[in-house]
Amino acid sequence: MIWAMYFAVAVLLTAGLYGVITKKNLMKVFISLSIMETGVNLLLITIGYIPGGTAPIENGNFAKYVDPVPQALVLTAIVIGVSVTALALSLLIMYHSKAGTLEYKEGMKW
Amino acid sequence: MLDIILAEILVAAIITFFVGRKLAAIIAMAVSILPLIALLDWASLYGFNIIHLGIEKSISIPIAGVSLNLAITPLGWFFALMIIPLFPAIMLFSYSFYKKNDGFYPFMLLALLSSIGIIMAKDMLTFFLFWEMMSWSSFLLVYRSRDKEAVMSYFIFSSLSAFLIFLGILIIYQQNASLLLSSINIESNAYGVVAIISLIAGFAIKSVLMPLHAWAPYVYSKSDEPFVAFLAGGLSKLGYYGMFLILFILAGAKVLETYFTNLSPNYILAVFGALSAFIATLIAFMQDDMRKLLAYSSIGQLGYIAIGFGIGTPLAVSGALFQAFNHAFFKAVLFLAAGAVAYRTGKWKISELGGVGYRMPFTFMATLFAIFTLAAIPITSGFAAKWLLYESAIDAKYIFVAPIMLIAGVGAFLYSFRILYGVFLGENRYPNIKEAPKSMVAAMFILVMPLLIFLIFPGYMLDMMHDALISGNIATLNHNAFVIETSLASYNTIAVIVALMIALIPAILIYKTRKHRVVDFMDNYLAGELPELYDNKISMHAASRFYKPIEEIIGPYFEPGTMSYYMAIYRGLKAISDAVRKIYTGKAGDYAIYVTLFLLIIMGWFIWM
Amino acid sequence: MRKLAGIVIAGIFFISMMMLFYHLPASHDLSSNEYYYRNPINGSVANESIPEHYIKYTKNETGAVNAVTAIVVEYRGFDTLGEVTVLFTAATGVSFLLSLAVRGRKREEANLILKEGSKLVLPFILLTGAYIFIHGHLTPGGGFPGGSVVASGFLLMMLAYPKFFMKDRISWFESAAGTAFVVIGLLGLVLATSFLQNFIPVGTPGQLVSAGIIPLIYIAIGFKVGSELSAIVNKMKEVQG
Amino acid sequence: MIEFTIMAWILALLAAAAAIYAVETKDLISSAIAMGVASLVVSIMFLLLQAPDVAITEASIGAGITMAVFVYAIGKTGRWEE
Repeated sequence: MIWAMYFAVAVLLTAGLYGVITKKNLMKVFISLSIMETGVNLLLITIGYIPGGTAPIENGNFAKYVDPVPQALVLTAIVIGVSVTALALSLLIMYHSKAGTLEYKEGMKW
Repeated sequence: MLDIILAEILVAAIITFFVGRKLAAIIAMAVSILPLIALLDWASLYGFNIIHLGIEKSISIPIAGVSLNLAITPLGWFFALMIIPLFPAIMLFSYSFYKKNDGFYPFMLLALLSSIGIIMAKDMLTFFLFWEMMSWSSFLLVYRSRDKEAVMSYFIFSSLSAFLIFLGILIIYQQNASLLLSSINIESNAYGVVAIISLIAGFAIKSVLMPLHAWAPYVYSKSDEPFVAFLAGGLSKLGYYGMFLILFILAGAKVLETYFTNLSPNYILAVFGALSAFIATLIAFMQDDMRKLLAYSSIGQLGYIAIGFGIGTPLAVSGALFQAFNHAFFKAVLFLAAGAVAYRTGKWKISELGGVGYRMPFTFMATLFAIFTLAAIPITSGFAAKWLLYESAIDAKYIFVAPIMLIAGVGAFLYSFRILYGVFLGENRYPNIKEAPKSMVAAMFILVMPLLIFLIFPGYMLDMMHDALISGNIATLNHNAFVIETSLASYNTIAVIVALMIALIPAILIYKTRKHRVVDFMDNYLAGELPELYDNKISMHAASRFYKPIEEIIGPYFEPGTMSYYMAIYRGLKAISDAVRKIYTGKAGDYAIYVTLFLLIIMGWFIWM
Repeated sequence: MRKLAGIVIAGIFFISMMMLFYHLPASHDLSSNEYYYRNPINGSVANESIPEHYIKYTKNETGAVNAVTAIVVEYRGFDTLGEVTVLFTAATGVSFLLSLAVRGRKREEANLILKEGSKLVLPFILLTGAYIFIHGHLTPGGGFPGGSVVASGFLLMMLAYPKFFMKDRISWFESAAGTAFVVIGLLGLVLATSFLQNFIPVGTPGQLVSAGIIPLIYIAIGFKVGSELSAIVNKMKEVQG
Repeated sequence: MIEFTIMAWILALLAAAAAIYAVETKDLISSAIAMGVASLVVSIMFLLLQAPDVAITEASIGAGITMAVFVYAIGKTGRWEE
């Protein structure tokens, strides 16, 4: 199961990276970044996973828990991620209303 | 006691931030009296039994795990004697100079506090902390001028100075594992030499030695005069305090001599000082702005101190310290006088001033005496100091330095004459102004007093610096109150006075017997030449380009100015930065590639390790 | 050309990523040495790893059953305050940037089924969100998940009713929640010893009213996240392209 | 546990397919929706990894709000990538 997760992480990161490198549309770049973010979150949770462990919630019969620290980290990271994405998109909207396009052009600095 | 002094100045700095201008000036003056009293008491340590209160002489203040070690050293005491007395007088001056309290007094008090800290520091860390404090408090005072060039140049050069000093301190710490001045022993290897040179360069920035002086003309000519009086008179001496510390007390001069066996780096310091004195003097008498003239004059006069330190014989160092002391007082008086003139007339340009001395006679008298000292007219203490310096240069056979010093000495008279005639005498253009306020006049006369004392008793000055010289392993000169004996000749005040009297007799006779008439200003002897108009004023007047022929000969050589070399460095750096900036293409994809390559390297490292 | 470079770099990245995962410790045992806590300052090594400590002592120390909640609110409460601040800053930035653009545009109405259906579903979504963040210390969830669920409920309303508008009340909620967080933290400073420290009796773990200040703070965070995200989505919707 | 493993592989392939589609398609709306699908799949993977808190958050934010924000932004700027 871990290897399925690692595979998913690698594909998500690689796909996002490929999008960021090759795409010229800024909206596409941000979508790619969002995908990479999901991949990173998945990677953190996967590293914290212990085979055979249960969710870190005390339920009386103590067995084996997964690591709660990455979960706490990712929990906030997701919320921060969406707000920062929204900020970036509002910048894009402003840029679009000025420039009329989102495509990369030579000489454009951003 | 020392901690009480520092604490009261700090508290007063906070209080003066909130009170009105007059109260602030009085508070600032009052708190600077205590260090002055303490200074007189500490004099009993070094041969002058003036008062004896039994005040503590050293202290360690623990702050945030670091202790600030402060103590009175002979050298610190001597420099305190030339810096601290300026302060109450300047505060007295600014009592009526400022129209409102807008941050002048708190930062002046902080500057005083930090200069006390610098000259009393027992270890390099304390020294550096107070040095930084002095830099930023004086930076904020410069910032009050709101002049872009002044603020930027002061900021950049202060940062450079702090960087160089910090570098030197770090190297010294690396060699000694201790920052206490008493346990520092600079090794004679490449690191030690780099430390010494960077420290001296850092101090030279503060004490406006020639290639590093570029900030001074802007700052001195644009900031408030009371602050500039303290900056030029007091704070610039801190650089020479540091140089003395490094060169003589920490034996840096000997280290340099042993490291460079075939070349005397001290000679280079002397040459820099001589060039500073010579070039700044030449530039000074081309200036029209009174404050800029005084600024270049400061650069020139401070150059003499570097010459003395560079020559390094007992005669030269005594002369240098004497010159430092004189310069502190006469330059403060001159800047204050410029402030007083501007306070009444609102003008700084010599071509727009004239005849101020008729209406402001006391200001004129103080300025006159200060200028006599500046130009080293015989019998003033300035003459004694320069005498020692010239003699030492001749004695040490510095055949390049000595003639330059002599020419610069004449030049000093030329530009001081412009101030005297162009500002205070000549055409009476301001018939309706009043004498400067009493507190200003009082401040200037208080500052003239020490110069008068050492005019009559130059030996006392040597008494005061005796212990400082001993602590720097320099022999002292034989002297009594009136006579200083040197290897070539001896300087005898009484003989000089008598000689001057004798020389004055024919002058007085000529003045009395020769028939003279008061001529109208327009009634000048044009010798057939058409009066050339310059700003609607006739060009023959001293106020407007008096040294035009000299200017036309030497002016072109100074046309580019030192700032242009710094600008060339700036342009070079900018070109390099632009080349580096080519990496940043502005494409998100490119940045992603850089980041990925970096990550790949790290990952590869992890995988194949 | 660029596409080729992208494929090559991404391929190398993929391969080295997989190789890196292969080198990760195979058995994720918390007691293996690599998880041990080493003090970076004096080099001392603690007996137990941080996750182990959290799992063993969370219940006794904080009274919360859910270890993730305990970490987010109690052990790392100050970080959470910072994260909430980032959220607030981002929301402010969005609202500032989009207020520069012209807002308001006429949209066509959604169909009847969506409108009536969302009206029906909204209370349940809000209830679920509220349940999630009130029971944050007992069951999976808490302020961040609950707040986002609430925000998605409002998102549904915005989709169904084009004229649905959040008004200024939302910023009132947001600032009240943020203030509550800080005030609870400061009360910890006053009543206990440090900022965000628990000053209420822990109670019986497993009860709804237990775990000291954790439910209070998580409710505040829930309100804050919910209103903040709703405001962001609302702003994005209102702006004219 | 074998069924979990099979499920995980199916989910991983789904996520991979959604991510690749999201990057490759020229239609930005489809791209954003594919990204939301990938997020949703990943949230189920969080559940498999015993992280229910994160799963709830990711489901509502990743699949809901992020996608909505993207769709709104695409609506303001333009649907098609050149």
